[in-house]
Amino acid sequence: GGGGITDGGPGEGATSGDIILGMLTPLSGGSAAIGPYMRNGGQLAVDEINAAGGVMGRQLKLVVEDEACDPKTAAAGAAKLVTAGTIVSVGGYCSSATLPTLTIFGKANIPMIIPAANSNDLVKDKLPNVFLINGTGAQQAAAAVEFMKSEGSKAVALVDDNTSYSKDITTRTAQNLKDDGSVAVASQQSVTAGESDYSAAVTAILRAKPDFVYWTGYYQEGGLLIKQLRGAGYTGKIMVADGSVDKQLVSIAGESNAQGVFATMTQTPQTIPGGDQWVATFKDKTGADPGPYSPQAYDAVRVAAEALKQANSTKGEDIITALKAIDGFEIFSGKLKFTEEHTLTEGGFDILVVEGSDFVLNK
Amino acid sequence: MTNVLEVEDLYVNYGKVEALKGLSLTVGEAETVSLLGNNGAGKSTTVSTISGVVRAVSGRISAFGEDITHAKAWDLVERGIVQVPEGRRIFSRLTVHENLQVGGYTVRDTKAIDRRIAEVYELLPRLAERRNQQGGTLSGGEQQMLAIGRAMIADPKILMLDEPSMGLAPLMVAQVMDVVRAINARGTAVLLIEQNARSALKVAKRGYVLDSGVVSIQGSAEELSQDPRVVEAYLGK
Amino acid sequence: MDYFLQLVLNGLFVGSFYGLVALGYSMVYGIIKLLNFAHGDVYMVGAFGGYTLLTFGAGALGGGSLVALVVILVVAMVMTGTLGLVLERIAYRPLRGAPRLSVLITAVGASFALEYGIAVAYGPNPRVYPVGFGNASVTILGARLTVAQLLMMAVAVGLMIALDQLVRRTRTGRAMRAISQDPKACLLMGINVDNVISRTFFIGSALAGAAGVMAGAYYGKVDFLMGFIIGLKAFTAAVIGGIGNLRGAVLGAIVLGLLESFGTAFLGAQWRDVFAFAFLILFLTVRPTGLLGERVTERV
Amino acid sequence: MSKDTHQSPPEQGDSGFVRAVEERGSSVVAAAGKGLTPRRSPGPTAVSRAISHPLFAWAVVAMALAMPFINSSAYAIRISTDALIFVMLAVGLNVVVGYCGLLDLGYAAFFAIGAYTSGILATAFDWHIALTLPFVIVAAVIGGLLIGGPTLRLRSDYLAIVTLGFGEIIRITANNLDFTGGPNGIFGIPDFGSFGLRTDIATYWVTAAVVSLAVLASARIGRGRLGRAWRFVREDEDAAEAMGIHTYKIKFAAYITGAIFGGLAGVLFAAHQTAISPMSFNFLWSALILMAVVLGGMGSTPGVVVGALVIALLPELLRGAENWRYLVFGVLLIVVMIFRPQGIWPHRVSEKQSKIEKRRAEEQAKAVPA
Amino acid sequence: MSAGPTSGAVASTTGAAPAGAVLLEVRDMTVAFGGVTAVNGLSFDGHQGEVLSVIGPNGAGKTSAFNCITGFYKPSAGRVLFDGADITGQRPARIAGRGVARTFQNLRLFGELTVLDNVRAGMHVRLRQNAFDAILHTPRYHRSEQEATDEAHRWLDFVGSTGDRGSAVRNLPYGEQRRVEIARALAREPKMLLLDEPAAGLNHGEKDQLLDLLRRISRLGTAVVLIEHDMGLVMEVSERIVVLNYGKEIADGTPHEIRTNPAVIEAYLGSEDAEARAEAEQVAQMSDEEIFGEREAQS
Ligand SMILES: Nc1ncnc2c1ncn2[C@@H]1O[C@H](COP(=O)(O)OP(=O)(O)OP(=O)(O)O)[C@@H](O)[C@H]1O
Ligand SMILES: Nc1ncnc2c1ncn2[C@@H]1O[C@H](COP(=O)(O)OP(=O)(O)OP(=O)(O)O)[C@@H](O)[C@H]1O
Ligand SMILES: [Mg+2]
Ligand SMILES: [Mg+2]
Repeated sequence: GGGGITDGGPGEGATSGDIILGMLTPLSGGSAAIGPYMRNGGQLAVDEINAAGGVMGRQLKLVVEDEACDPKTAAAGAAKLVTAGTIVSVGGYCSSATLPTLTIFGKANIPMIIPAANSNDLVKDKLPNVFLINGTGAQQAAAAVEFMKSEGSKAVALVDDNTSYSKDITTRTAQNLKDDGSVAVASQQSVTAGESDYSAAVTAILRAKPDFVYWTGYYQEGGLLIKQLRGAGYTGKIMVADGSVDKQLVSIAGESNAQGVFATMTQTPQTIPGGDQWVATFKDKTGADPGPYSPQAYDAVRVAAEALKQANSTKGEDIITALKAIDGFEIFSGKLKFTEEHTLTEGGFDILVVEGSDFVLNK
Repeated sequence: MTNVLEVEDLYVNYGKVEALKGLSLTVGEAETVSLLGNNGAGKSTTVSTISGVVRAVSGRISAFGEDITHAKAWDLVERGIVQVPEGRRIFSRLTVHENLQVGGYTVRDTKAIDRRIAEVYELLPRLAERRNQQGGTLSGGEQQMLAIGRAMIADPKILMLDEPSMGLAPLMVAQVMDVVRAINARGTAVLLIEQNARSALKVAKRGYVLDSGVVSIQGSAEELSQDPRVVEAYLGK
Repeated sequence: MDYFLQLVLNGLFVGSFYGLVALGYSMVYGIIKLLNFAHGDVYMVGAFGGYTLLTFGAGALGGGSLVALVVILVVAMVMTGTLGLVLERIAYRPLRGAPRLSVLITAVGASFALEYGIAVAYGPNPRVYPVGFGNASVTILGARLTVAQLLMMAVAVGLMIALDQLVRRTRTGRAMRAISQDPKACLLMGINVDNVISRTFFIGSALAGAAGVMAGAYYGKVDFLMGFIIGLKAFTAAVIGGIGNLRGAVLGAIVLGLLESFGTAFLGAQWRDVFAFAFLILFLTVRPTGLLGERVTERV
Repeated sequence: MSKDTHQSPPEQGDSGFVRAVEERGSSVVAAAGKGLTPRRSPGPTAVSRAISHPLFAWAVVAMALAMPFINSSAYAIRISTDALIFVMLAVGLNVVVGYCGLLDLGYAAFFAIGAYTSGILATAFDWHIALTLPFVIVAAVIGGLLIGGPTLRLRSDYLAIVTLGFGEIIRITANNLDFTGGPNGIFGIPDFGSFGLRTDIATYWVTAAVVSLAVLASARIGRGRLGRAWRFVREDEDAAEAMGIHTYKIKFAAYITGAIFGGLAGVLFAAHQTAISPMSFNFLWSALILMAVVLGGMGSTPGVVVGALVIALLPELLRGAENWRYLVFGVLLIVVMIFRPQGIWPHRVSEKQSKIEKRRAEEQAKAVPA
Repeated sequence: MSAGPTSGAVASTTGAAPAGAVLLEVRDMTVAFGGVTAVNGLSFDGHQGEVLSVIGPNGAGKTSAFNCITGFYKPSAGRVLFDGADITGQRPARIAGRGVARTFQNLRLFGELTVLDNVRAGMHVRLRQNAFDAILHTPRYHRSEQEATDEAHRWLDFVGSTGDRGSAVRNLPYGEQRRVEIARALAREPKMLLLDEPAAGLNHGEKDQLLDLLRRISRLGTAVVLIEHDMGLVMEVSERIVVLNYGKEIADGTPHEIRTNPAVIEAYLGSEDAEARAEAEQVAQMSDEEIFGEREAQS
């Protein structure tokens, strides 16, 4: 990439050889657990597509760089991907770490199909090259409020972990609830990720006497929070957001405590009928269970391939045009069509519930 | 008479500085030997090397017939070789009493420690007055007394004092010299470094004069106090 | 339930838990003035050690019974204690006499090494303790406290008293304090400085290990970064209490715990640490040597 | 010797640093029970003479500026820019810790203040980022006054915790407030402009220029009257006071200077990252900056620069290693420190004998007529 | 404004300049630490150009008194006036700024800094140069740096320091360090110089050199206040002697008066047992010889 010190842009992409898809995902640091899940998902898609003859007669190649959920590391990773000749970026997990990469990919006019990070800030500046295929905070919040009302809950407590992803959902949920008016926001708490003791928050929540608690952080803390809520005698309903949808939540909280915990989650193979087929192949191809954002990463690659096919070119502009044009392409969360600000028209959020040791679709 | 301490041909360097260049000396049983010399002559280096705090480049040190050239500093105290360091090195945040107790670290028998502490308070009443004051807040002289007292608690077989009279009032100097005599009288061999040659040579039986790292003059106290060079340099014209 | 009392109890519990870690921190800190950033990670290693023993060794001890937990607690303490020894030997001792801050580097280095060593060995995913304390709880004037919490508070206070006595009364304790002031003079007192420092590290690290296992059993989840925050808290507590002062360390920890509990209650959890630290800063400006740190008129 | 006559316990009068220094002074004497004959201080070898030559510094600057011609890949430019910004932070903290001996564990706070001030001004009022500089300096100074004012009287360890707290307060506040953009922070921050070049390279050159000047400035202050005063305070506050030096004011000067350096580094960072968020200013950052200073050699400008480059680039070079990354990093840190306890490039205490002799000669000459 | 001693100032054997106007006034100063009353209602004067010695048993309160005068301790009662102005309880830097310089009983040099830098510390407040001069290397900067260096050398020559001036001061022998500390204090160009046991740890020859140095200092017009336990030195150099005991003044007078003052012998020179008396007489006698310049070896 980018020879010469004057502009004239890298990222035109080589016209032969493998087509490089770059993926930023946390491989070190606190969120390191997610990295492999996403990489496996992406790799699976790449392998399948290549097996089917690749795109434009060329093979796809997935290059993964560490994002560490840290802006500086992410930016450096992005630059490295640019230098490596990335054609389409199919990564992005932590919103605040993804933000600084937007301009880097943008300047190299590399389209970004962001599988996990879903903060509306990502699309706020209406950058042409940024597309989100994960339901946004707004959509998830809407789904959550929907369900709270259907459950006839009166007082809701919202708890986030002070990260952008999580705070985004709580603030929007709170907003929607206020606008709607039928359900009160009893208490709003932010806990610090990485700690173990949430008794202070729990006490504050219980004091507000909510009948419904919505946790929008990740499963590590979510598990503890549920455990401590139940331990402190909370008997009301609990719901978690997609970041917490993982077997581990149940084992951390303890099965008894976790029974009946709801979750807002975009449709994934684990939940949609016939999905278990995909899960099986995933297991046997990658030798590991799919985890959070495996499906989204898988989809990101497929969408990228689709766009390349339609564009029949590796030029950024062409791919972007193709992405805009996509309509009805099947991904797990439903038929894909991007809105004006390049987000999913259909968030495709379902409600899951914990039964036994895992989440299942809530009937 | 047998020597409790023998130093042979000792060489010590600090980086480039050659502090000792082939120094030899002996201390006999229950004998008081004084070590004179200008600033920088190597007196402190000598005792620090004997007590294992500074390492010799070459040479041999033996005490009670055993080679201790490479013995560990703390181990030497166990063997009864104790040093009152230059500049006192009081534990400034410990009380006077605690300082004395630490002095008896190697003594297992707590009774004995208490007994000796009592003795020290006897000999140096000012310390008794200050027993609960923090070492660091003592006056210069008081600290010097404490340093000496602290060394006594370990009941040394060989006691090395590095300029014990530094910062002491004349009266106090006399007292401290008495203390040294008393210690010596108990059969402890004493190696005494002094600037105050006059009083040193009164207490000591023999003496060495160090000059830039080697012994330049040695002899009995009388001989030394007669020796014109010594008189010239250390006793005043 | 009595809200206010509940806040106090929460604070006391969290505080005494910080205290467990702060004790070891303060000991090591007191003797060689080392900002031991690896301390929190020794705690983390302890938690993982306990986890491993429970999962693989528990069978031998008749399943995940609480008896097993106690046995494993001891084993884990020995393990982490030894880890402390090794750390001191390879990472800290070679830097005696180097500028004090140099040791800070090796400490942070050790911290990274431990955290990511575990991350590599166990993978980045958190692990869940096979056993735990039940939810059995007592109610005091309408505020509830689980038996486990009471237990851990008792342990913290007990250990504090024991260590405090050790440092104040015993010969070794005096040696420790003396070393913290002038290691060289200590040699001349016949104190085997290295040996005493190693012992201190052993005790301090063993304590951290114990805390780690308890944390694992109580909270149920352990992960390779769990030591980082608690390490900072321990440091903070140790300093508020008065550096090197063990009673102070635990007292400071409890103050910190209460601050956090009330900070959350009054300002919301996201402002908790701001509240705690702001208070701390103001406090130190009026009491510059911490809660129990002795003040001495300077001698010049 | 003074090594032995240092009576007042370090815990009292002097900063812990003085203790460190005092210990080092007599490190010739074994602290470990077995005495050790002191290793001779490294005499000026051909190499050390070459690198201590003023021209060497300029050569380094020239190399830094020429970097884009050597490797202009987006990645190379990006990490070099990051590294340079880190260098600026390190020399800034070096003023506080290295020169003045104040242990600051919250230096990232000033970095944050700088980044946010310029970030907000540049986005909310879309100013050119260069225009934000004066405001950044003001903000940094205010920050320094606020925290330094009440706390600089504290002893080093207590100062450490207070600064740490300050760092956390700034970060969390930025995370909780709306006008700072909450956890997502500020994004879409403009760069300095492209001057018809590739923007990242333009940014690199601006950064390189600013940082070079900063390094030069910090080195020169360190040698002047103020710099000496800092060292006096570091070595022995009482003695400094006795010489009529208002130690509190001097410490303040160090702290504020550090704050300004940090703030300016923040501007560079904001312009380079285009998006800033609280997690870029967490405690780990403060720790890393401090490590750069100590690893390089406290009080030694070239050392600190080297240290900063190591700390900034090593993890990046180990990027492929995933979780092994920091494992290796940590081990390397320990190894380096064990082999260079005083730092990679320690500050050499000595004035060139030749210079002295020359001045002596002139001096004598002047003296005769008098 | 070339400061520093007029080079070539050498020792002369004629007595020091006659005492001038009052410079330092200590008025019933008291310092108490918890139980201990280190200084107890102490009052004395120091005159311009005078060499005044403060002696007394260990723990009598001499150093504490110094610490009060120089602002390191806050007196719990009483006042200190210097050059007409009340300096009670001011911070050390301000007092030093008024022209009071001191040395410490336990050397307090900047161990890690070069000998020259140590002496430059004394000039700090006088150097005309600011941070920007330093950054921009203005002519002003070069000038003041050069002056500083020259002056440092002059003072080091003045105190007769011979060691390497370009390397860390802590590597010098003890005696050298004592000299450097005095040079540092002199570089402050004080009206009054307070020396706390400058002769401690010096041997006979070096004490003679110190004696000569003290005389040359007072010839510069600097008043000297000296704490010393070496009677030989004290008796020879001082014009007046103040004797403390338990924080109180027990005598104030000329060396001869003091030497024969029973209270002083009782409290300080000693008289309990024969041994001590002998010792004391030794001292007294020795001083006599030196004062009346008798040259006669004795054992
Ligand atoms: N830590 C050190 N580093 C470098 N040189 C040293 C050190 N300690 C002592 N020296 C040098 O070693 C030589 C002997 O020093 P030593 O302290 O033994 O002399 P001394 O006879 O005790 O003098 P004094 O009467 O002043 O105590 C001196 O030249 C001194 O400068
Ligand atoms: N900070 C302090 N706290 C408690 N007591 C103190 C403090 N400073 C001094 N003292 C006590 O006050 C008395 C006077 O001390 P000072 O140092 O003034 O004596 P001095 O005359 O200098 O004695 P020396 O000749 O031995 O130096 C001493 O008994 C000392 O113990
Ligand atoms: Mg000596
Ligand atoms: Mg004194």
